[in-house]
Amino acid sequence: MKLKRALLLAIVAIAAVLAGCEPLTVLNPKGPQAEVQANDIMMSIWLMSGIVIVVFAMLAYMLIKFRSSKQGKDYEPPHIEGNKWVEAVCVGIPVLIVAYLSFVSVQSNYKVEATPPGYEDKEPLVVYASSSNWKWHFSYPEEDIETVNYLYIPTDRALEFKLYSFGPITSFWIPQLGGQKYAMADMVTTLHLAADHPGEFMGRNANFSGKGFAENTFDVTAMSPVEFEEWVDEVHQTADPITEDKFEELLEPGHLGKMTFTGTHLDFSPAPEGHEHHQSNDEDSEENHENHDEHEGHSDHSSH
Amino acid sequence: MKIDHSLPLEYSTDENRLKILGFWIFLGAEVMLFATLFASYFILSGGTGDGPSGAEIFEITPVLIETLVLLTSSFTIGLMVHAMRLGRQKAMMGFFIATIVLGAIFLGVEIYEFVHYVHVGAGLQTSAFSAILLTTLGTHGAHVTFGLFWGTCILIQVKKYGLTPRTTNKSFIFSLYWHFLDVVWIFIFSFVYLKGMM
Amino acid sequence: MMKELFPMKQVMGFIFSLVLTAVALMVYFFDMSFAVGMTILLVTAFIQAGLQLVLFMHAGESEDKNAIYITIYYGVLIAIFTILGSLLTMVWTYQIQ
Amino acid sequence: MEFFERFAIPHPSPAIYASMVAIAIVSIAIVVGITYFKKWGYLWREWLTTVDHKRLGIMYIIAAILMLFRGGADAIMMRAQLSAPENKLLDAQHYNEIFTTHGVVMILFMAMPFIIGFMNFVVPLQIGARDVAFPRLNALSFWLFFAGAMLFNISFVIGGSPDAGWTSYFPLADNEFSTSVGTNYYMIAIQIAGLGTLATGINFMTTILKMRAPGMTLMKMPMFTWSALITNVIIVFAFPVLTVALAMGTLDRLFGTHFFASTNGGMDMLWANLFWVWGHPEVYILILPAFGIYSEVISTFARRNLYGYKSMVASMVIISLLSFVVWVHHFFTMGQGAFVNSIFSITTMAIAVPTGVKIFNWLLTLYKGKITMTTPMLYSMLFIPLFTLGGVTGVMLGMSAADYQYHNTMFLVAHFHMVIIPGVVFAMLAALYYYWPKMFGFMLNDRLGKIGAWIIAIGTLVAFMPMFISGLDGQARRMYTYSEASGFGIWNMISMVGALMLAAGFALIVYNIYYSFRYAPRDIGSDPWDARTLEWATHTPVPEYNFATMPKIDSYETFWDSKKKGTPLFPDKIEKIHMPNNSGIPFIMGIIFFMWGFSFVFAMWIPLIICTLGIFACMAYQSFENDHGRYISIEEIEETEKELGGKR
Repeated sequence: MKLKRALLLAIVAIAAVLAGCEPLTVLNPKGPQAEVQANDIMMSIWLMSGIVIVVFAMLAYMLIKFRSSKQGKDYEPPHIEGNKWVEAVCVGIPVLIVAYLSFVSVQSNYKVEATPPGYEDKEPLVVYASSSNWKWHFSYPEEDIETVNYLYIPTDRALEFKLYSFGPITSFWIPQLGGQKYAMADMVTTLHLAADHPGEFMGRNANFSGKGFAENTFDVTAMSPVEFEEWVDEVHQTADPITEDKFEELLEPGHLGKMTFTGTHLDFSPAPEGHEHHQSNDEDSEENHENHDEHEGHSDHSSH
Repeated sequence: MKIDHSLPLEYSTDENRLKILGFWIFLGAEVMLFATLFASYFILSGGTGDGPSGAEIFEITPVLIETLVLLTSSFTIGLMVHAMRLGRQKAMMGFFIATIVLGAIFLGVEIYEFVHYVHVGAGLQTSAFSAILLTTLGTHGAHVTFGLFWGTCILIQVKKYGLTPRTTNKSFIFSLYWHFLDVVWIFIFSFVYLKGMM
Repeated sequence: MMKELFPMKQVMGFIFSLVLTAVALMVYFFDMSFAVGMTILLVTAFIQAGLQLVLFMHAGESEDKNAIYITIYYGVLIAIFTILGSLLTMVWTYQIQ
Repeated sequence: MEFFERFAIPHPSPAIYASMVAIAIVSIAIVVGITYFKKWGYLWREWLTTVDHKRLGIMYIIAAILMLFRGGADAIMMRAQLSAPENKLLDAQHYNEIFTTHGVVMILFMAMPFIIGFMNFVVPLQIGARDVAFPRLNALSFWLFFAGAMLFNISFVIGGSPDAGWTSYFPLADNEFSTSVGTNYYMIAIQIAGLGTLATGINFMTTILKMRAPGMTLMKMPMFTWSALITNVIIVFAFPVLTVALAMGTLDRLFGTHFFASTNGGMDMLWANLFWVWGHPEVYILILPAFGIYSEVISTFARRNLYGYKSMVASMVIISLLSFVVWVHHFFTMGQGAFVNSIFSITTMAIAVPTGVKIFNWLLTLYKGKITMTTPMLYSMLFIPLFTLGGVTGVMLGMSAADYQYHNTMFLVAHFHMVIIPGVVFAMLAALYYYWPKMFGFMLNDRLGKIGAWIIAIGTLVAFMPMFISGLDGQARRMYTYSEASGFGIWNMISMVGALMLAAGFALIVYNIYYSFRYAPRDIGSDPWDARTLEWATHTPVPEYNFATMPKIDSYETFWDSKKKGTPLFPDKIEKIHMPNNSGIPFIMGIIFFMWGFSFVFAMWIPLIICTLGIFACMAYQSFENDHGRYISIEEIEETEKELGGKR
């Protein structure tokens, strides 16, 4: 019985932590996408706790009721093949639970892959987030700004991150704003996020990418639109423009502090966008060709 | 060793029956091996990089020769099994030799084909497409090559020991292998070459 | 004796496989849409494979024919899942988007 | 001198030098010891050349336990490094190598041989067969596995270990970012071991389909044999995918192709795709035999027949099919979009249904039973709650939108450890205690066993439950360090305590083996647990031919019925028995494959070609060898049977 008590204690402890004296990062959402995910997570935790409790209770009952010390010496356990109805229940209830979870899961999938509700009226802010060993480069084409290892975002607009990598596969993750997505060298992936309130958040690369992986983080600051505009203006007044040589230097493997530039590296080293290199149709090979040439151009930079 | 005379020699002992079923299961695994190569081929076939595409390098003539040769060899190995079941060792060996010769011709044409590809600038290192093309064809070709050596070993044993449960069993299993390679080739012919040239 | 050595089953199978090859070759010699071409190729290739399996490989002749057929069907099923699933996640989904 | 530089370790540390010395000393000690006690002949005749499934099984299990300690040492080092923020015990490179080898060793060189070891030992006995279908191939499988495992294990002293994670994602694993030969070791060692596993799959499928005792129809097979059959089906269809993926990876690293490179049309996602097309079924290859073991153990010690036999079988068949259509859930975050994710999210969660059926069936097997809590039973009873915790978190991970938050975090790490340790490791330990008397003729101490089981179970909880929390708090996996401010420190400290408890538990098992070897009574009979299936019907120690006469089977638990009703299980008439001869070829091929792999890792082409020719020479020799096996005469059988205490 020691085990059951320990287990119960553990579950209570976890539940207490999850229920929130000090909310865990993922369960403390600051944006609509993270909120969808946090709700799904809490819902599934409660549902699964129910299943766990049923299994534990059944096990405890069986172990207490049917141990040999409680049975008569001559007791012969019966031969029971199985029962249609019992088995129907054992299949039916899990099927219902899974069906419900699937329903929720599919809905949430479409939610997190779209512009968050309530933000549709304004054009989303597009930020190109590219990783190199072991840094993050954030390009704001609209504002004509580029930063390294930190991200400023306004709270009134949806955010559309265009992710790609100058090296190994990385994963762009700001837990309090929403889940992660991979950044890869040969294509651009899109992550839809938004921040509801001003604040500072942790962001990092979540996918192992070699030696400097642990420190491959960035800071995110969400601020009011006015402050964001001020910051943009300030950058345009104070920062140096980014040049091809400078960018080459930044791509060298290693760690860097926060940096700010005017202009973006997209001008001379475009993202591998519209890069449908994975067709199985040979008819499209012409088009492929061009894309690859273009792609060649920038991936050369990444090969050190 | 118990021999059951009501069955063809290749099935006549327990051990033989085990081997035949075991080989079928191995062929099941081979289905997955080639399926993985096909999946990779379909996914990478657009990834031509700076190199040529399939439509630019495929030639119908060698491919047709290979196909006809391999289909014929599949026919002769079928006749080999038929002759073996009739107990005609000479005819059986004749068909066996014919199969191996046809296999060698196939291999020769395939080598020519590979040389041609490298010549027109589609080598192993050119692009993902050329690499997966050569790997898929090469895996099939390696199977054929292995088959030639294996078949020759069996042929020598048939010559040495005659038609025994052991040698007929080996020959029969070899025929399964050879037919399977033919099936794989039909898929390569259809979904690599013809689809590529379509 | 010659009749013995050239059984109808094998000869018919061989002829049939040649015919199927010729049919498949239509996609090379005639202009047709991708869908029609693929349909022809899929049909001919799978009939050919079945032909080899049953006529030449004697898949159904032994006491283990159930095990053999299940193994091959299972393998083909998983193979199709793998190929289609991989294409779906690696290729088609990006073309749709 | 460039040639020799490749053999040097790129990032040496005192610990590695110490290991080198230790390896050298132990190797010399083994050689000297065997020579001193004049055991070379014995070793060669009885073990290295054996084709006996029971001995091969025992060798697999020994190898698995050795690898468990190797992988465990990696785990302890990892947990120690993470136990405090900004810890300086290991540097990033060393940490990366250790978590990579921990993963590979534990999955492929610990869990796999453990399972295959028990399949080897138990399955032929359970179906009343003399051996497996292809005994020599079986020996070859073992030696290929062993060659692969040894090749992988020398990586950290010669040339450097792989450091791109056990998933070895490209382009990180490509030459550009993984410059040492480490990833070559990964590609080639796993390839060699994988070939052996594939051969095992074919061998056992054939064995189970064709070699069952008369009367044992498929639906009268013991549950472990059923699980072994399904597992081997999965092996046969999943491992070829790994073969191709590894071959393509090898070509990329050693022959300059661009399959997974981001240039020249290559596609890094394809590696992830192929790896998981194999990788997900692999998970079920591990767990299904474990389920089989639990079914045997629970029914034996509940003194009841297994509840819902048919639904148990059906659920395994369904799991085997579903296991091939869920692989994308390992990379929901790769950007395939909502539609693809939805499909694979549903298939993933669907697996919970057949798995749940099994859990309920085990619980219902206890119903109206007469439960005796032996060590194997204790492991099984600890398995149910712990595995349920791991399993339900799996369903949570299956919800793809939420997975965007779980992916690559400690939550995921916690999940798969909570399924694999209670699921697979507990099952293997239960099987170790359960089958030990059949293997070695004495029982392991029950008291020590139970203490060990409790320590391991609580250790598992303490080590992995905190990871769920730190994962939700944003701790990514595979980070070699973290800051004080992150607040992960406390959770990792608790994990460290749990890891030490696990280590203590495993050490106790080793002590138990020593203790029981010294003190346990040897007169335990052939059926010490009062078990229900056929493997307990033969003598202990099991004679090489397993059963003097073929048992006649008429129900799922014929042995149990014969014990209860006194019906005869074995016919009287003894006939001579055909047995395969021992062969040195599999062992020699194992050695050649090891050298082949080593040459390949370092791109030494001439030795590679020589080894390849050697392999073909062995195969040709095997083909031409006229070995019809041998017969054991009736007199010999009768004598053995008398010696072992009467004919069965």
